[in-house]
Amino acid sequence: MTLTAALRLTRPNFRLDLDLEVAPGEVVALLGPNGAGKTTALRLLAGLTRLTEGHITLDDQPLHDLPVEKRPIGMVFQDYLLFPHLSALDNVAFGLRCQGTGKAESRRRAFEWLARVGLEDHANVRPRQLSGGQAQRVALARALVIDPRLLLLDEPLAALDAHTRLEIRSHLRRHLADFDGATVLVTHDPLDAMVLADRLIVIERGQVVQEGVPADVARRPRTDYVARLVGLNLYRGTAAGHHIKVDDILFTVTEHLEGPAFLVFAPSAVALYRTRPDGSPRNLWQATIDGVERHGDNMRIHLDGPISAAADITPAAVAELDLTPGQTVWASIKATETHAYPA
Amino acid sequence: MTLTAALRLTRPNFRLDLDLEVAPGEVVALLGPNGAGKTTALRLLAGLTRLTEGHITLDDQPLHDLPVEKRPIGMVFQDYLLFPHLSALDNVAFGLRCQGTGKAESRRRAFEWLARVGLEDHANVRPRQLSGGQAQRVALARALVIDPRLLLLDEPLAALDAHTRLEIRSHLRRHLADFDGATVLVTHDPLDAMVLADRLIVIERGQVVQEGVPADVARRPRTDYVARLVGLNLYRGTAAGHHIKVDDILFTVTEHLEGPAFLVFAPSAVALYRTRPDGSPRNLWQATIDGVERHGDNMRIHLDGPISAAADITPAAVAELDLTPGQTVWASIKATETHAYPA
Amino acid sequence: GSEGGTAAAPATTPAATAAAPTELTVFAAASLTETFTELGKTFEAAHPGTTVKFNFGSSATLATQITQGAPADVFAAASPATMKTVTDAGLATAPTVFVKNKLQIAVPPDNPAKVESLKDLTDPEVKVALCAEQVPCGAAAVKALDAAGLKVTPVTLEQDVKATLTKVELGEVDAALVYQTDVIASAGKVTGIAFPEADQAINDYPIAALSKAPAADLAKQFVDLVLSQQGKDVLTKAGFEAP
Amino acid sequence: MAGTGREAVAGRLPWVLVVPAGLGLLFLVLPLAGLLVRAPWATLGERLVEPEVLEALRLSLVTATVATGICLVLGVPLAWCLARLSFPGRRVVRALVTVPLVLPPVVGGVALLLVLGRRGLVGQWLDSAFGITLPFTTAGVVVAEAFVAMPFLVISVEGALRAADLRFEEAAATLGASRWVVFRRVTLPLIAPGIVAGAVLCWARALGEFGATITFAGNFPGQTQTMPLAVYLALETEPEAAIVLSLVLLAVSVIILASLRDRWVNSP
Amino acid sequence: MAGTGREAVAGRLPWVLVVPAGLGLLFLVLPLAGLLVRAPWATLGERLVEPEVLEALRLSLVTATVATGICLVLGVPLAWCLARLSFPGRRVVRALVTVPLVLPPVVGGVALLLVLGRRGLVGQWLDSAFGITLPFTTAGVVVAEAFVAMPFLVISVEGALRAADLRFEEAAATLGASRWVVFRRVTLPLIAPGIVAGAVLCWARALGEFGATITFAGNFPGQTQTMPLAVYLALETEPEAAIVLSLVLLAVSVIILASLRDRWVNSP
Ligand SMILES: Nc1ncnc2c1ncn2[C@@H]1O[C@H](COP(=O)(O)OP(=O)(O)OP(=O)(O)O)[C@@H](O)[C@H]1O
Ligand SMILES: Nc1ncnc2c1ncn2[C@@H]1O[C@H](COP(=O)(O)OP(=O)(O)OP(=O)(O)O)[C@@H](O)[C@H]1O
Ligand SMILES: [Mg+2]
Ligand SMILES: [Mg+2]
Repeated sequence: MTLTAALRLTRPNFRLDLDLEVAPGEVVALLGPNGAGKTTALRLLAGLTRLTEGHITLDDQPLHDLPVEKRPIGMVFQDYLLFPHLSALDNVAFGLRCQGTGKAESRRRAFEWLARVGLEDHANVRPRQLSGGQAQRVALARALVIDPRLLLLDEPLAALDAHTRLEIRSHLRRHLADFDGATVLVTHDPLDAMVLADRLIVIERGQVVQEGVPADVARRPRTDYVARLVGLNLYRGTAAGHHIKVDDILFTVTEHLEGPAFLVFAPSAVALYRTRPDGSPRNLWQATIDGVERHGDNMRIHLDGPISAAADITPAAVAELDLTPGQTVWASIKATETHAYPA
Repeated sequence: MTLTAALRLTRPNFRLDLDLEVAPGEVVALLGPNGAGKTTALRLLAGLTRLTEGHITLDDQPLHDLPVEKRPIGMVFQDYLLFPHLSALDNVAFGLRCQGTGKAESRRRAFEWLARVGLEDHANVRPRQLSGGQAQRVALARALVIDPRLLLLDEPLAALDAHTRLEIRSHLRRHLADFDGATVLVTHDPLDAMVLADRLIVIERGQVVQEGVPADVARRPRTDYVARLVGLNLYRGTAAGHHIKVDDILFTVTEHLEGPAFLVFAPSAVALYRTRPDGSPRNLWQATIDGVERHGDNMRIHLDGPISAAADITPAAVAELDLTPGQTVWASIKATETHAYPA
Repeated sequence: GSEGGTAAAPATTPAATAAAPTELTVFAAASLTETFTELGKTFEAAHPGTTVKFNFGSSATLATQITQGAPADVFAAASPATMKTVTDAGLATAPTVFVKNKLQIAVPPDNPAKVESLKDLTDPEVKVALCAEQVPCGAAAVKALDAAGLKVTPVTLEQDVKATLTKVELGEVDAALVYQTDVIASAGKVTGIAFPEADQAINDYPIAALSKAPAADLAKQFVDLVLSQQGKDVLTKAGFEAP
Repeated sequence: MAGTGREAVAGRLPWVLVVPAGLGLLFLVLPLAGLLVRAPWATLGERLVEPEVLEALRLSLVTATVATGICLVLGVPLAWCLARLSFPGRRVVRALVTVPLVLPPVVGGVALLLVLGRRGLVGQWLDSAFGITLPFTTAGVVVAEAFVAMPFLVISVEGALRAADLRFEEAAATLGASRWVVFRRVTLPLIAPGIVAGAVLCWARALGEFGATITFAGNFPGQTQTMPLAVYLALETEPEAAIVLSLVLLAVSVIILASLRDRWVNSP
Repeated sequence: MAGTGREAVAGRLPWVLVVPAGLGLLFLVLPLAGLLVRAPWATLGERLVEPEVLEALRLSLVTATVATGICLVLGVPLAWCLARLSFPGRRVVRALVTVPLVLPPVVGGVALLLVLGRRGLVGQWLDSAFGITLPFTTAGVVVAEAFVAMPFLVISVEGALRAADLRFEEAAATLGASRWVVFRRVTLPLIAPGIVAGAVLCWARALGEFGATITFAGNFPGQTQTMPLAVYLALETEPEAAIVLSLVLLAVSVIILASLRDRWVNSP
């Protein structure tokens, strides 16, 4: 086990309580809403904030007593924190110089990394003259060049444009694949998390609410936050055989379950009707339209009613059904499009 | 016409040349790769950077001669720039106070806006104690509360978590819908651009490369950057009737065109075969696998060869075909899955 | 009582005008601090309702202040040269020498260098402090040494006699040439050694009532007091010599 | 053990910094120890009740505080202009600001007399037009102290302004703040530590000011005789008393600074 | 017309800042004008070639520069400790640093004598152990100047340190930089403007230092007689000469500061 950490922190308005195990070479993504404590967790791991309680062990070595600079870490900050008085190249070379590498060699390796993030042309530029995304790439190179044992990434791709993001993401992936240390990645972007991480830890208000491999988390969200993140409608109900009762609605599902259970389905699987349909779908309820917005090529309809749900339908269908907020519609979902699992 | 601007700026390594017209109530999104000049364009509009040449006219009033503080603008910076010595509430109230609104009234309205962005609990908190996303929401409220005639947003949603992003996006949408001023929005996120903007302007290296309504830009990208942004493979070739010749490959398409033309298709529409298939797809070529990466639930295969392309296939298919980098495969695409338009 | 400001003097502040008859301003060299403060008390006792304000400082500074229009009535300088600046500017006439001051060799009480005469100061092993030539005690020291035909290499040329004395008190130097008055004022922290050549290098202290004095009468009376026997008693008690 | 002010886990103390710091402190404090050893403690109580001493102390505190106020009002805007405006001759102006720093204070006093004295360039006009004479008045003490102390404030504050992040000021401008509002509501609070440091230097310099004061304002007890002047006269008569007076001035100022500065410095 | 240093479109000049700034500048510069008017220009050339004047000028520049060097070496670490370490008694230490600011310089000189003089607490040991005596030597001048000028540096730099963004230091620590490396390679460059400002104050104060120098180091031409001492003595006999000497000192220092500071200040 490379990294074992029990992170406990108490602030007047906030408590963090997070147990973390990251195997060598594994990438764990911390997901969570704004203010959940993701950055705080990274700062605790880095030693920038002192643990109220708990411990951090890396490669069987206690880390929590070491000062920041002795920890074999690399960190990318949410707002980059490039040294304003150093060129991009010297920013990247900084960590190597701290490790005692010679000036020429440091610069050579720094330049190599700058080139990897596509900024060889900006080697001699001061951070002030870099665009946001360029700055973030320099910050990434700066953290990676020192070959850390534990890599801490605070939203490393947030400011990148779609193209660069793809590229840097695959660079990052490749590097992470070669990398035999532990990586903890904070991100908001489910795609980043899915692509980069081997395991997800979702925290809310400082507490772990779900943990697992990305596909599993994506298929079986356990909180509203996760459900929205992966774009599913999530409900908690009571199962009895192939039926789950959510509020007053009885859903038929394909799984056989007993007791408290979760039920999910995709917005795109929801069908809407102006009048009560007479078809095969058994899961049918009456809802009020709360809002309509564009969502990619489709329109997303927010439904209120006994349960609230999102439904994605084509703009043509919206026009045809003449859906407007406040209107009452029938929503239905096929049993085969639902997924249920124990709560 | 609310806003008419001809923005020309020359820097040693960078030239910006951008003509902009934004109608009252219209939202124009500036898209472009890192370093394209998006932030620079906003700074020119705000008066934070001086035009080398050109003009800015808002509501028939020349704006380019006005100092920053006299321009009726609201701006959200890429890195927020909340005043560290003021509470969140006072940050939001700042602009109102500058307009001469009384202290109590300013705070009341500021609090209203803080509540709208879901931060009523953090009114008295200093920016240093806000998480990244919380800070961005405060910045947004600070710019919106002063009812600007021209709203300048530099990646207003970049740091928000998926849930908040959705919420703030719809708040923003609603506010922008009520808003009769012009809005210029800089973003990397195609979804944000599609949802929020009435029109997109794509710039690269300081020059406009494409302009149009979101759906049009999404369907008919004209540069690699835009194509990647909207997730399509894009090629430039020469059309003759239902055929387009790209490099040495002759594609059959449904459209009838003559002369230079663009051809696009989705990665998910590409089929891969280990041996030359004998089926109906007419568009067939031999490619080398350059890389494989997870992409959502599927795997994305990067193909090299006469033309480079991305193909999305299921993990099961990857395993079955035993695809590894360096291998040669046959790629095909149905004519009905392509789209062609004049270059 | 006395008359107010003369016609030649520029208008004084209202406060000054009101207070003029009962307020006397004396500019005096810092070395006169103790004696003049005492004489001032005597003067106030003799002139009920009158206050004497002193401005003690370096004679040169006081002279500059007076030439720049300071509202002074009496100027008592520690050297004829500074008084000359004032008389040259036409601000005082006929200064009178009211006391003289004589040099002594000051040594620390334990006299580590065993100094006994002026000649001992020429020994390079003896650290000597003198006043700078520009200030009266320095000029006097030069005169005394010239008279004795001796050449002394001091380690420092101090800006005033008190600074010179401090060096002896703290044992930084083995000997210094200072005024007799300073030796007396140091109350045993230094020992004074008189030497015959001192008589050739006596420093005169002139005093004058200023011609534009706002309180001319009082000024004259104060000068008279200083020159009186009563004044002499106070001054000689402090080690000054009568002229 | 020492730790950082922040929440971070403390590392090894950097002796290469702590050792010279200790030496520096020793260098500043040892002479004080010398004074303390030498001071005639027996007479301290008696000194402290002398009305003249209290008067001089009060005058010193009042004039230094007023002078600091004047320096803040004139000096902070001057620092702002030097840091934020570009105008022809800015280099020259910046160099001129340092003049009173280098001028020996006594010469500074003479220069003030030449300009503001009763017969000075401006002074004679002030006198004839308004009946104001500055020399030999308490106001004159304030002028002399302000003249000598202002550069300390201007230079400290200019340094702070240059180090401050301009982008906050840009953000304020986009919110409609005029330069003055930006200055008052954004710049000032952001550079508060720099202003406090400058004001402390300025106040302390004014409190210890001697040469320009005695030359320009004279040495009248109760009116222009500040503590340093009293110390000077005491040196003429009884050096021990001078030490006691200095220690009194020291103690008072150190107490005031220690109680005020920590509050100001920690507030933002 | 004036404009901002940045690329932004210039707004209306904030007169509420520019007017007091102008007044402040006038206040600092007018006395200089007085000196210039009064100076005996005829004799200037003749003064300038006097070897003693040149000697005093050289000595002033050398000692002030060396003293500033010492202050930087000891004072910057001290400022760092005050700003970045929290240890019991920090308030007291911070207050003690201001001591030499408030101490009248002559008393400061006496205090130095009491400690470092031939019979001083430390001085007698220095003398017997190493045969080092500081009073009446050029080294003594440097000590006196450093003692008086160091607080200016310490307080300026501490202010700059407190205003600096700590998070850059955190970023450096995560890259493996020890506190010393953080200090040298991140903190120092970031607070360079503050250090320059502090060094300017310190140098100028050392250059103008008079009381402590003459008291501790004495006054001997070529060895301990700096310009302010020469000026003071000249004031005793020929005030005009004193004005000329002051102007020479001023001109030299203003030229040096103007040429150096703009380079340093603009570099980061
Ligand atoms: N220095 C601080 N002092 C006190 N409270 C803080 C501090 N920094 C953050 N907080 C609070 O701690 C909580 C967790 O903050 P943190 O920055 O870890 O959130 P986050 O998960 O990184 O959010 P985001 O996604 O918005 O960056 C928040 O409630 C925040 O307000
Ligand atoms: N202050 C500056 N001085 C000189 N060059 C600059 C400055 N700021 C930005 N640049 C350069 O100008 C170009 C445009 O920068 P800009 O910040 O406008 O990019 P952007 O489109 O906002 O990028 P991003 O998406 O990364 O934020 C870049 O090449 C950048 O390096
Ligand atoms: Mg965060
Ligand atoms: Mg940008």
